[in-house]
Amino acid sequence: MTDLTCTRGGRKLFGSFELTLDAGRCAEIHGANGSGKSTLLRIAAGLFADYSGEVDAAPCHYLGHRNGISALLSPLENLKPFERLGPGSAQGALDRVGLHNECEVPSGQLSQGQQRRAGLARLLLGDRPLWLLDEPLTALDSDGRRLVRELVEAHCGQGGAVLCATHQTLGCSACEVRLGA
Amino acid sequence: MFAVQFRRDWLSLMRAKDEAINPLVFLFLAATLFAIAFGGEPQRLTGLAPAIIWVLVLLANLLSLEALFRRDFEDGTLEQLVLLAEPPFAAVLGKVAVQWCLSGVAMTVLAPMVALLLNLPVGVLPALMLGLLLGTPALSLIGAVGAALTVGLRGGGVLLALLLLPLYLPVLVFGVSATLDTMAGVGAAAQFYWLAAISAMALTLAPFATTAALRISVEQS
Amino acid sequence: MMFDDWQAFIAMGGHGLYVWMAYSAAVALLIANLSGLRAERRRIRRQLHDQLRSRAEEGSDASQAP
Amino acid sequence: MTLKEFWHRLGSPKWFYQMSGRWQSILAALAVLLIVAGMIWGLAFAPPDYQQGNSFRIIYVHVPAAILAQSVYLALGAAGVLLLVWRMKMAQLVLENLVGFGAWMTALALFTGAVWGKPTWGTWWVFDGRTTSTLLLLFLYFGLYALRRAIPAREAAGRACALLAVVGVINIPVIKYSVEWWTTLHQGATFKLTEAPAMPASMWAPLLVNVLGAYCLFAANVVAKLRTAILRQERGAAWVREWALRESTR
Amino acid sequence: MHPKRRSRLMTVVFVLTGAAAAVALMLRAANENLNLFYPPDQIAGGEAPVGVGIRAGGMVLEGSIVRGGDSLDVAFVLTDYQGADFRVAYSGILPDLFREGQGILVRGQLGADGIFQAEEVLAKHDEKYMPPELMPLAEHAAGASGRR
Repeated sequence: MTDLTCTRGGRKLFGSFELTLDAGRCAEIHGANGSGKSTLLRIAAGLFADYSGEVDAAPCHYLGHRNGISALLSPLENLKPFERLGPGSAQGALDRVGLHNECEVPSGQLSQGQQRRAGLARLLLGDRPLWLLDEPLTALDSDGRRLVRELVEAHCGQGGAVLCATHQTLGCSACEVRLGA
Repeated sequence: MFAVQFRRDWLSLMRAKDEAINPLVFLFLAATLFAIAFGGEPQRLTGLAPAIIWVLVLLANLLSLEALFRRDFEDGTLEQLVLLAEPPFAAVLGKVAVQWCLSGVAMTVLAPMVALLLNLPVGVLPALMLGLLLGTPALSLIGAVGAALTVGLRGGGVLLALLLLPLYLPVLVFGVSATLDTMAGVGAAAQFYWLAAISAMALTLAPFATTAALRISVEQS
Repeated sequence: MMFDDWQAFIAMGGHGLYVWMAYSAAVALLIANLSGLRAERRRIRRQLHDQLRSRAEEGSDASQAP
Repeated sequence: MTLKEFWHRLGSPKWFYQMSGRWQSILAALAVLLIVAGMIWGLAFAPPDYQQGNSFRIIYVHVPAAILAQSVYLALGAAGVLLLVWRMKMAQLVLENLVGFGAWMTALALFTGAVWGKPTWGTWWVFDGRTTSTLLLLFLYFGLYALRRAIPAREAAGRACALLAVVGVINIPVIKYSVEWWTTLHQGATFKLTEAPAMPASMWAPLLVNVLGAYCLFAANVVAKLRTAILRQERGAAWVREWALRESTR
Repeated sequence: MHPKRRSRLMTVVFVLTGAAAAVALMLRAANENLNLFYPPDQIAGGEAPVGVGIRAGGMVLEGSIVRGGDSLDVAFVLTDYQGADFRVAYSGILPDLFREGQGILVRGQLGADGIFQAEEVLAKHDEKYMPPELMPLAEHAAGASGRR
């Protein structure tokens, strides 16, 4: 993305923002609350269009504040539609994030952290080179945080790129982008 | 995509049955209230019954539309739908189809009972049901546009009614007059054709408008 | 002129009430509309003016710069 | 290429602002002149109707208001298309600022219609085809207004209203047709075996003047609303500051 | 790109099918005579169904109104001034605007004897405006054009 300017609510969030993310790299976006981290990710995902400048993003997975996991459906049912995207089975992805025993339970009965894990499992389905993660560590225990790190490292190792907005560091080798003064 | 979304929403519907049948309960309750309020003179109700039924169906439809996208909006599934769906209108159609099964098909099935409560002659029932079956798709489809626009807004329910009721008017007019004309012994083929035409038009245009509206709503969340 | 005198004009052949009601509503709307536009314009001009002055007080260099 | 350039310019607030100063005063003056002239003409010089007498004179405010009510909605629909497809900034300003004007015009049409209905039909209100569809038009305006108020983000509100306006415009013919067909069943007016004789010139001329005046008012409103909205929107821009400086030194 | 192209094709097919269906249905609806309204020439020509509720219309023929003494019965002839007319029988209160030469809409059934048994009589709103001094002239003009 080059020369990205976005104003929201009459307030300039960031101006002339530039970022190039090569394959195999992970970038962490840091910044104070309200500095535009989430908006930047949403722009990259194509979920927010009120900006000027150029955005050229590869096909991506977006994991926002909200997990995109319907409470009425089990994690497995939630992920089934994403199997169409490419290789990988929903069952395998859920096993990977440690939800092997919970994949048939309606998600509403799972804890916040488990729902977050289900959201992470979606990243493993379909071959999307770019991951956009918005605060992926929220609600996760130390085990979960390690899981995120492993997933990100594995993804980068396979030539994927990760753009991640967070207040904590992921703990893997990542370049740092700062938003807001 | 249509089938995938349909199956998904159908499952959700089955898991939250009690919530889903609320509009049907409303339809029944309101019709009962009318029947009781007119208690002394059921024959006066006969002439009004088609209008009452159709208005109640409209309102019940509004009730169930309000919830059409809300849950998905709140848990972030809607974002994923906007990002994933290919083509997006097929997924929207899948959602609307599930809503229609409830608001259209179920209400059509329920209509005879409501009609008998309201003292509508039995001979008119086929016309009433046919009218509902042909007209309710338009209600669901046009309604989905409004629901997509107002999802996530405070006071969305009243706003939804304000946006949709004027747009519902043609369906109401043709639906009621089809039933009335059948009751009067006049053929009502033209009205049925019109209802079907409006539904076909809504089927062609509304999913695209709904998709656009969903994008707008998702973008501001 | 279709009327013989002012009285007839006001009375409008018995329909005066209705005719004058309609016309006064239209005139009222016209006046309200145009004066509303003017007031809005004046308001924004004052706002801009104030903004400019406060900025000028902050530092005359800033407002001078293009 | 030149057409594209022109298009781009038309969408540029600065260019529009600089061009429109004169248009606005001309249009507003023309509107007042035409409307006042048309009203006096209609009130005092046009002949009364053979059946309705002088209450017929209400036509000179009723019809322009009704025509504007529909024209404004059509304009909103057109602006909606422009905004949704080409993301034209100006279209958003039109959408935001003309809803109120259209709603007031519709209300005026309904009010004068009611006032006219009392002496002619003997009732203030009839659910006749035209009155009903005008009432629905008012509801559509209310819907647009309420939707804009309900959405906090301006850009999103503009696009949502654009979508609603477009949907409304597609729906209006169907609504109008169905309502007119349905209610005239009870009123009786579906068939035209003879063509109604045209109004004599002494009657339609003032009407024409008033309709033209109303359109001028419409245009003046568009221009004026756009100008203030542009100033508000672009208040940070250099040319606005320059303008304000020039104004304040005056 | 293949799935994308396929989905685009699907969209186009979907829209075309839907639009074609809508247009076809509307054309059918237009053919169906929504109002079930029959002008005088169709009734006189025997095109209107007998014994079924229909609507018909025409102008009240001058001098054709026959009122039935004490009762509210009334009979009149509706014509299109072009040679076709039919008789109407009605029992009830006529609208205020009912008069000779007025456009009238009737709802009811056509009897086997060719007499229209009306259940409801509606007067058409008058939509012409005229200064009073022009009245006789206009009436003459209307009569002339009617006889055309």
